[in-house]
Amino acid sequence: MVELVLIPLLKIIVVLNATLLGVTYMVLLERKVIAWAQSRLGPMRVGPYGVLQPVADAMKLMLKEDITPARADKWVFTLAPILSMVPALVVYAVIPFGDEVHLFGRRISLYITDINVGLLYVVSVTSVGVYGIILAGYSSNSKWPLLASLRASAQLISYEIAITLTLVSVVLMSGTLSMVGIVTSQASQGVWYAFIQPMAFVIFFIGGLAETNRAPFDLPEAEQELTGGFHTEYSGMRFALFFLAEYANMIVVSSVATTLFLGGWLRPFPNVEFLSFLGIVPGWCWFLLKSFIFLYLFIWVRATLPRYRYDQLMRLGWKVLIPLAIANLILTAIVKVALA
Amino acid sequence: MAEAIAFYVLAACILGFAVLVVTAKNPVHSVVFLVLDFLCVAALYVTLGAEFVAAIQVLVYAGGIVVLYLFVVMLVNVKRPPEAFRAGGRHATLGLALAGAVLVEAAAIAVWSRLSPAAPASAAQTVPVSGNTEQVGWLLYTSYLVPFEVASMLLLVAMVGAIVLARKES
Amino acid sequence: MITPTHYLLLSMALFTIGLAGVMTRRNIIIVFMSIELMLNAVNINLVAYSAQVQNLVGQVFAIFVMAVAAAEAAVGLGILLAFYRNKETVNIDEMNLMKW
Amino acid sequence: MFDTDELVINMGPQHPSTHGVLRVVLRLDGEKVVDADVVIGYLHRGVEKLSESRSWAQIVLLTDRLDYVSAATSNVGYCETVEKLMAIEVPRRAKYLRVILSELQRIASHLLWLGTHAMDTGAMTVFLYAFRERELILDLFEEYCGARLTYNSMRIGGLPQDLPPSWDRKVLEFCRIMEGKLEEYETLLTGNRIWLARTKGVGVIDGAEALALGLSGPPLRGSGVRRDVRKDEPYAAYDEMEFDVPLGVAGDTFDRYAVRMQEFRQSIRIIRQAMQGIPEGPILGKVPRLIKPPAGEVYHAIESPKGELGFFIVSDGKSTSPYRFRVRPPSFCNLQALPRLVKGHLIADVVALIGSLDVVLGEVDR
Repeated sequence: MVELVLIPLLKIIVVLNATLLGVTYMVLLERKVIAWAQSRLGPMRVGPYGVLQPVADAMKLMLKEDITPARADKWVFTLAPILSMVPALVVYAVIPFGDEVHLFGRRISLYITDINVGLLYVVSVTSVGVYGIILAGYSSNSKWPLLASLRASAQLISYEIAITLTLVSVVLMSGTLSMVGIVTSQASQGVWYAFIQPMAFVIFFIGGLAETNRAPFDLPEAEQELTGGFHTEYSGMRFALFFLAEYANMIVVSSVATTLFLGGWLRPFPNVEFLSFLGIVPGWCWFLLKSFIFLYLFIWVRATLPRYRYDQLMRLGWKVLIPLAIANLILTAIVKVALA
Repeated sequence: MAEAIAFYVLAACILGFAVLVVTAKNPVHSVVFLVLDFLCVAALYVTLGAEFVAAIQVLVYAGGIVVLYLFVVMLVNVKRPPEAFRAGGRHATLGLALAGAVLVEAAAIAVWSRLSPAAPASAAQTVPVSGNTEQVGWLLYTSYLVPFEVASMLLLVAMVGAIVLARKES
Repeated sequence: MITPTHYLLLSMALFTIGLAGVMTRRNIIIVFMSIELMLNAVNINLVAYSAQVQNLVGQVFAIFVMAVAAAEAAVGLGILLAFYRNKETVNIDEMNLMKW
Repeated sequence: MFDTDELVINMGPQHPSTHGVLRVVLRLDGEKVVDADVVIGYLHRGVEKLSESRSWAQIVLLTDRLDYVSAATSNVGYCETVEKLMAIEVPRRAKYLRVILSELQRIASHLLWLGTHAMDTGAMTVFLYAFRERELILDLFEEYCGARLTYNSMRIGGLPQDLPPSWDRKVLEFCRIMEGKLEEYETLLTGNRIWLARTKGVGVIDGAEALALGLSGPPLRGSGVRRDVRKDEPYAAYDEMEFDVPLGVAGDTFDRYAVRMQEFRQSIRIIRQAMQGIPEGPILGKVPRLIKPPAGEVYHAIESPKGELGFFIVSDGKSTSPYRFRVRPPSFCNLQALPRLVKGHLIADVVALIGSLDVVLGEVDR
């Protein structure tokens, strides 16, 4: 009973809480990093160096009046934020944060579950996240959110293709769809897939930016164009859910990138003997560090680049990334067969 | 026990959402119920040990096809208010009667022709790999390669056809 | 104990609901969606029996059904859009001309 | 998907990137703009009519509120117009100071334009960088006249006060800092592929059409028309300054951007020359205690950061306020090119184009 129910339940609780905490502090980190990039200080008022700012933000959002626009489709309007939040959280079920650890005399694996179709699960669940955005745009009964949700869905669907194709080439290398299996195969092959699949890695990163609606692909919520995008009409907790979902998705993308391309919880150069002192650092620390690097990149890009235009975004997705991903996939297959 | 609970809960959800899909006044609500329905079906597949089909169900149906429906519904809805569900017309009575007849017929067949339990397992093809995904993949790329290729051709044709149809004539 | 008959009954019920939708609704998009429900009923059968007889062919066929459903949805909705552009209606009763 | 019908959408008056209270009614075909209708007047305060019941000296502070991000140039324009009407000789030192203040103001105004223009296209960092430097200019102005936005820094016949001590050193220091920062902006934008993609070939307008639409300032020069009031009809001490008039070639958003980026450098050049050659002497000419210009009418234009800012004033020679007061605001005239520019472009280009025209609604609506 303990093995079957209690431990998974505890894991779920820990992961969910860690995620939500991580998401709120991700917001603070973003504000701080962007502020430093722009020679500002960022939040400084709540707590020392503003470390309690997320708490204040959460309080504000929770206590704020929850407004439903007149003639909005109330039912769908309430459902939409939930539909975008749930997939973002459910994905964490298969993300391996680390190897096994010994805790209270038990061997506990640092992932909620390791399923046979792990990677496929990630792709499918995230593909459902688009509903939240489309339905939010539709149900707000307002033109700007509608335009934004159209943009968003076109963008998400287009870049999903490129991302999935890069994932296929990773699967070709690992021979398994299981997230844990992908990490262990990187250990056994002794190389992170970022080095043997650099093209896939880059495409995944760009696609990840687009999938999470981050700059320079933040068209669906481009404040300057669409007055806030699909969540223009949202306020209070429902807005907070969209907000959390976006940042949770960022963490998902960086976790998946870490797992697939940067060896998950493995230390750098997992098979080089004289670097084995790096093994002192526990695996989950490596995982967090690598994910953090990704998140930092996300923020850095946002502070640097202007925004693409809708047609340019589509052109980049369909005419550059997808053909490149397909070429990379074919090349990987050929090389793999030739080597076998 | 757990299996039975899972089955009954999922079956109830599937049928309930299906009824809502058919009866919802607003087509957008129909689409939302359809998504939920398909997610429940995917969960049912998981309980049947068909993880790959479940994942494909979510990816293709819930994440792909229904998005297309949602687009079209939104396009149509934006321009005019949703029409109410008109039950009780001549069509509806006839249709419900027909559907009921089919249900009765199928149920009769099902009940009277109890399947002989478990066709011999030896009928299964021996597949040199383990794991649901690998097995399905193996079958798709060996015994069912031709149908698989035909299906991909079909998808290609459908894609071209859809683009041609939906394109605005200029 | 859940037997294939349970799955069979579930899929029948789902199929019937889909059929009722096809027969009673006049909005062609909902008719399409009802057809999807019917296809899903078929898939449940395929997968349930595949699990019962320990033969994966059923799952393979379920995948083919999904491919066909995707093709159907794409072309069907394409036709619908083209029709809607010309006639400004999605009522299936008004779609009674082969040519206009 | 939504291409079966046109979508009419209101951009503004409450919209983050219409720079105030501009309202643009867009007719969209999908994301493409079929037609645009500019609705103005949300910020109308009746400055022109109000001026007709204020004394001549009081009007200076009304001109602050025309182009509120470039108050000093409006002040110069008005004062010079009245001086022209009254034939007042302005001391040479005052002329030099006017040039310095105008060019500082031009840099400040262009910085605001750069920041908001970049922000509209999503480059948020440039915005804060630009405001960081603008802050330095505002500090300079604050030290000079005590105000940071509405300076009221000119008087008919000259200036209200001389330079504060060590102000000149600070200005030169600012010029030095500014040159380095310009490199920074250009690193972030000019060579950036996304920026180029967003600006090149967007909103192209050729010189003849730009003239026909009455454009002036950087939008006109971006189309390759050599027209700069500072060169063509020199006022203040511009005839003694040496500077180039940067010109564009294609007349697209990028050229308008490039022209303004060059103007930063030219302004710095002018400030340096003026600081070097500034003569000693009085700062206020001989002006009667009660300003009462002779009957007559006058038009005088200056080159404000936005374009040709003209004042047309009629005096009846009897009263102590103008009989008729009319402003030719560059933003207003430039704005009328917007519908022509946005046609056929996407929504995202609309905000980029509003940004590239650099309109200030205080001046458009007056």
